[in-house]
Amino acid sequence: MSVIASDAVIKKEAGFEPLIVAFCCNWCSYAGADLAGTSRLNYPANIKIIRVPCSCRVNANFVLRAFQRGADGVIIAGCHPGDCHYMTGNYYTRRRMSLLKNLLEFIGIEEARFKIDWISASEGNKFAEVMNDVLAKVHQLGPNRKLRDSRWRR
Amino acid sequence: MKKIAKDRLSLLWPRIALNYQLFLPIAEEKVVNFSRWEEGAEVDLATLKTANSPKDIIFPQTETYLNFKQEGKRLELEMAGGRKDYLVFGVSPCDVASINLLDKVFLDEPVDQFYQEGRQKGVIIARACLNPAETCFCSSFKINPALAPAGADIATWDLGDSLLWEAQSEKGKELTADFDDLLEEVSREEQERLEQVKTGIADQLKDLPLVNLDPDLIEGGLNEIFASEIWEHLYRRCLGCAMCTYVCPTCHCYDLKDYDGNKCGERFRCWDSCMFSDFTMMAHGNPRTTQKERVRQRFMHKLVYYPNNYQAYACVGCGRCTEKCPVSLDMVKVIKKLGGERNEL
Amino acid sequence: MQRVGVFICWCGTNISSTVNIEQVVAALENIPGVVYIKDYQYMCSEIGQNLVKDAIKEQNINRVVVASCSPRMHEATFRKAAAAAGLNPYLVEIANIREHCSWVHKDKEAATQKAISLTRAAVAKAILNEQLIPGEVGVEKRALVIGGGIAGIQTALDIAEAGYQVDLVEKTPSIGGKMAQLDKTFPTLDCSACILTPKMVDLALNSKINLYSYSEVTEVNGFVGNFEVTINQKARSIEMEKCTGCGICLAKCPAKKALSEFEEGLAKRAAIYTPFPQAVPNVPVIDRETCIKFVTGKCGLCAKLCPTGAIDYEQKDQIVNQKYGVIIVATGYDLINLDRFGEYQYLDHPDIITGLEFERLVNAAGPTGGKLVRPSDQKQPKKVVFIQCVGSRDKSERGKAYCSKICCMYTAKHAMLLRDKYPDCEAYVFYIDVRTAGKGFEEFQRRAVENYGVNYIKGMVGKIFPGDNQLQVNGVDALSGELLQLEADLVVLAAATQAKPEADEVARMLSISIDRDRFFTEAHPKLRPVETHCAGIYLAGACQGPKDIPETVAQASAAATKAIGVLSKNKLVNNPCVAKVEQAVCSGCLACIKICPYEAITEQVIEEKTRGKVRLRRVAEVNETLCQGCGGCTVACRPGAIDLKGFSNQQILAEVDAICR
Amino acid sequence: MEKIREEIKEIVRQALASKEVDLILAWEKGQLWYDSYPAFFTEEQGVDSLVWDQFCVNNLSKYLLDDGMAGQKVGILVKGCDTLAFNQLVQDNRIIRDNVVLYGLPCSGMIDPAKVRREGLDRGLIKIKKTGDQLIFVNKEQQIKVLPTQVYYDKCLTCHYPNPVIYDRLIGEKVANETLATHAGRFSAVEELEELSTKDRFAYWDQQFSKCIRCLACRNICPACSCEQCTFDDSELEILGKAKENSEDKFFHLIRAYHVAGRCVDCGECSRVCPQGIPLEKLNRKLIKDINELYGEYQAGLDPSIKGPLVTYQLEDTDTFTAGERGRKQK
Repeated sequence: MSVIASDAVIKKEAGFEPLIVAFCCNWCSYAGADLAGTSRLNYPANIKIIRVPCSCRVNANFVLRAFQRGADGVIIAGCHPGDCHYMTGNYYTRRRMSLLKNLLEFIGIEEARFKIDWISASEGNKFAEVMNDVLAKVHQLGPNRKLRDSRWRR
Repeated sequence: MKKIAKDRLSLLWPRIALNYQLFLPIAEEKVVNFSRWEEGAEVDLATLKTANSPKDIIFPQTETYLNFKQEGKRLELEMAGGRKDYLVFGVSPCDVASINLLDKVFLDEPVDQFYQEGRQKGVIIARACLNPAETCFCSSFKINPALAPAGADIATWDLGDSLLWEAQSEKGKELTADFDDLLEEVSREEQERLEQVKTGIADQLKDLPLVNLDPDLIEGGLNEIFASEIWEHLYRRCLGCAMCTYVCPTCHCYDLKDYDGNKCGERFRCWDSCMFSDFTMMAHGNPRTTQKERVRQRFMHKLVYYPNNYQAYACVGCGRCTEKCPVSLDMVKVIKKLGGERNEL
Repeated sequence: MQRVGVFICWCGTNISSTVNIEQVVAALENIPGVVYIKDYQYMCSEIGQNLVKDAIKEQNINRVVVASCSPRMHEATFRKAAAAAGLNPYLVEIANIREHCSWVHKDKEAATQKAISLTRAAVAKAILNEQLIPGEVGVEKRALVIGGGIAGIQTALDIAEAGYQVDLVEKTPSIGGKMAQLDKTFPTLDCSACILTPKMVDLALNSKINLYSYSEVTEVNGFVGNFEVTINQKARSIEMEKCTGCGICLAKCPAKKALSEFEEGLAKRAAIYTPFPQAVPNVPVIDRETCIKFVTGKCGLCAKLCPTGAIDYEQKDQIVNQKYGVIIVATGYDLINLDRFGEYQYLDHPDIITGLEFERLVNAAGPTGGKLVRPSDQKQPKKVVFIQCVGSRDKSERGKAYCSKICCMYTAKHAMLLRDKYPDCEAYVFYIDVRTAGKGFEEFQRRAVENYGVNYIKGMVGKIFPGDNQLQVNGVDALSGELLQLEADLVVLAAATQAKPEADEVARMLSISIDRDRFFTEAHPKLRPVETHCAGIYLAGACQGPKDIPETVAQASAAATKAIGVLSKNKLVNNPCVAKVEQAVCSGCLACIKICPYEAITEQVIEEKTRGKVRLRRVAEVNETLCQGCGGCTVACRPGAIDLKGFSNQQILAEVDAICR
Repeated sequence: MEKIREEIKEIVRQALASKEVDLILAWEKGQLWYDSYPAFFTEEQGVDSLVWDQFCVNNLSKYLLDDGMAGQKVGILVKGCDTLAFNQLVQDNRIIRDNVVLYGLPCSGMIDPAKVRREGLDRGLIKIKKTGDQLIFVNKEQQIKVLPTQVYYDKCLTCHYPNPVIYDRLIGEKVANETLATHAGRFSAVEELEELSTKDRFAYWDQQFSKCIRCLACRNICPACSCEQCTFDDSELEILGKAKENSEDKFFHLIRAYHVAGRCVDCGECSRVCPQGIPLEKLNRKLIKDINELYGEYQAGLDPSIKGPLVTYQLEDTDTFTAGERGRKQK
């Protein structure tokens, strides 16, 4: 397919700046990101956070839309299982996103482009680590062309 | 009349592709459709009834009207268009006939510029249908599958080891001249074989299960047919999907949409289907609120409204809906219910 | 038509040193819908807030976007400002360009671009914001305090003082907690019991306070103002009302083999017991595991002797259901288990004890009557070695990475008490660092060294070898690098503090969070130190992290104040960002009901006319006072019939689009 | 089957005559040999055209959602797979069980006309007879013996439930579950794809999805797609555009499959009706396979009283993103 053939070329594209959209739950992961901030930890500016009340608010639509709009990676971060502010939200996230992740992989989307992780409000370090890690992997993969709308320009 | 040996087709394709976007019936994962030819493509000239009609080459499922660019709060518009020359090879007579029906709609005043450009840039090479399927009923619409209707630039007939080739238009003649080195003269013997084949098809047609279908036998005017009770019974099994309208070579309804592609974007048209509940959605909703009205609309359009406007039925009997509709709510059923069937002798 | 005003905060130089504000302003000017842009050094200041208010009034803007610090910090501030200017507060959006941008990125250009992007997303969302009106809900004017240590006691007393009903639930037979076990308290060396017991008595006598001792909270439902709590009152086997606390049963009970929990296992207690003489309530409990009557069916001596007939062997656990407006968690702490610290031989040798055991050994009411003797041979020790940081500041798996905070001070206290009472007894303290931050703390520790001659050795003990008569303590003096071998009679380990083992369960029950050390997490480490993320639930004492007594009491009073703040209101306003159902689109599959943790969604049958026919249709309906706004239902709802106000599908998609631009 | 067909007709006639039901959903024969399509019978006299043959592949349960049936007692002919769909609709509260009379029909498999054509068995076909475990295609010249596996729908070859799992009245003898014993291969096609490299998997699906013409037949035939209004039709939210664009096609197919996850009864109708031959059942089965492996075996539509796998959870649930190699469950 033409899409794949071009992938190799794109990887070598100079100055590839990945765009990562991170959905963070308000109570743990968003706070974890705040803590990363107050602790002046460093992670790249390519990561942009959208606040949601709970990881269970993240619809598969949102994930796919981000990819359609050219995001090179998507992250969902929520409270650790057992710590959900809403008691059970992340248990549903766990099932829903486990399936979505596998489904995306099944149609040939690189596994590293879609990351789900549990990051608590006290894990500013982990937040920065996860962000750096995803970015490094996505950087290696190159731009997302597989799910991106061909008409979208960034 | 000329001919081209089948084994020389592989030379013909790249020659055409030099100057045209070449579309051929190509098999992908067991499904044959008209697709852009590339070296190595699995060309399938034996399959006569492609899953989709070649409609979407002439009238693409999505076609950009205008592009816009955005800079700050400034918007710049630019008309789209500028289609490349293209050539469709292997169009069945029924599908050629359907293009003529689309022409009536789009080339009538006010002329649809995009369609017009598409037609002007296109070359249609027909392929006679020498093996009609049991779902075919083109003869009910007075189409002879052994001939290429007017509108095809070149007609071809598959005689096994070679394709007979006859230009039918100026464009066709020019092309024939271009490929002269690949074409050969036809012998008398081959001419005769062609005549035999044509008669053979006529015989085959008589044996087809749907041969007795005749829309001319439908009685009553617009109002009677509209008010007919048959719709009440027919529509109920309709799923409301758009399969019939999208595989249909003559359906031509479309919607207009904008896409904001960030800093740029486009206004495009895309196929739409009268089967959808949001078809012709207006501020107050869909004027046809039930599936019954939607089903009726589709068939009324094909059998009554269009003929009233253009003196032709908007169906070519290609049989795609007959074959594909998941619940067998097809043209044949409707024509029969409306009395459009000759009693068998 | 939405007219968006954008307010960009420099946060002094916190934002502006990394984000080029001018560039952000210029970029925003091009965004459709943005009609007014203002930047200022401190947008959260009064002047800054006035800029917002003035713009709402004068520029006719109807959406406010503030690009500043985290919304968790100042969203409420700007919402209030907008409301003051007559704009619905939920038309305000915050772009977090400090914590999520200027503070984490070094590259100025990249940070600036990101700030633009985040602000653009906030604008996109704000354009879709709708006016939201919070609902109101009544407040149950009763507080629940979980835990009867000094934290719980103080909280309960303070709330009761303000005139509200308080129920205090204590798991053990008596309130008092760890503080009741202590001998003296640092840095004043006043007697712990002397200052605690009056408070315990106050509590017992307070008509506003209802004590559920020997009880546990088993279930918590509901939300701030309306918690529904189930309490299990464990069977005491004594009728509380009849018992006079005469103590005959305790004295006569023939089963005296159980180790006293209160005495840290240094003494035995009867099967029928009160943990300590000043216990509140002063009503014994029968330990059914060691009671002969319960084990063999024979005995029943206590019942025969009880002058008021208070003994009831048939007593069953009792379930109490009660509604509360607020809950204060004061469940305290534990010392870590030392079984993984084999080098200290704690489990193997009776003369190696914890600090808490030491407290009992020097306490006048303790098992030895306050005489410090070695547990092994009841002889008075001549040399005592104290080892600090046993498990604290220990990043290995067996220890705790944090500082337990109280050990430096109590070790100094122990050593001082020892030298005071037994001047002939030497005291050695092994330490990593001595941490004495606190009023009078440094002076206290210096006194131990300078006035009491306590020997402080910087370094850790490698191993203790029990000898025939003494304990050989092998350590290193980190300052001289010298290997030390001390022959000690007694070793006192300052074992690390840790969260209670049942903290996980409590957190789950209350839906509050715990940190990685399983202490409960406060809503904000600095600005909301006693609140949890769950509205109406507050923290007091060491369950939130290691604390000494004054800190615990301060936090307990703070928690009480927070609680009183809620209880004093007649109505609470709800978070209006709750789910709503578009019933015309709802298919009635009710997947939302199945996943809602708050039972906030119910089934409703509506009548619908389609084409002349009336049909009954099942749809979902949201109870806005119960809904907490997690949004889980919105994803379970495939057609999107149920959406979340304030975080709607459209809003989030708009944010995604804007961020990707 | 002819014998049973007559029995069915008699039962249907009686049910309509006695007003036991107001309407019966069944099949009727069209102009061509394979053409058995859904039909609505309300009068005794019309029942002559009712058909029960090896082309009655359509699942009729979804017609029960028709507004026109409100307040009516409806009878319906159901095969094994159809009853799973029926139960799923009951579970999704889209049907009230008590308003429906189920006539169960054991089914040994349905014939795929495309396979018949591919085998060239359609030429001059007069009729198809079934003897034992063989099919006999009778045309003017000869009788051709064929194994069912050659012509049955793929979905029938992996069928787990040839007999109705719920019915009010069973017509005919139950068939042995092993008749279509190849059902072990239910997930083999999914596994084959899983074995491919990411790149090859993408190439495969990209090509498949690009064939899509967005006719929505797969959605509209699906008994799990029973929403009052599909999210794809939400003109305000517009999560799916109308353009024929690769990413839009993928979006549609991923969300379609994802929305039926945990509720897909694996009836295979989506693949059957796809005019472009997109193997949609592979997406559905991937999700079923994952659900089974991660959260325990679950067959949608078997028991409507059990909560579906996506509206429940276990505290100790595993996930595919934190545990194990490549986030996969360790076996």
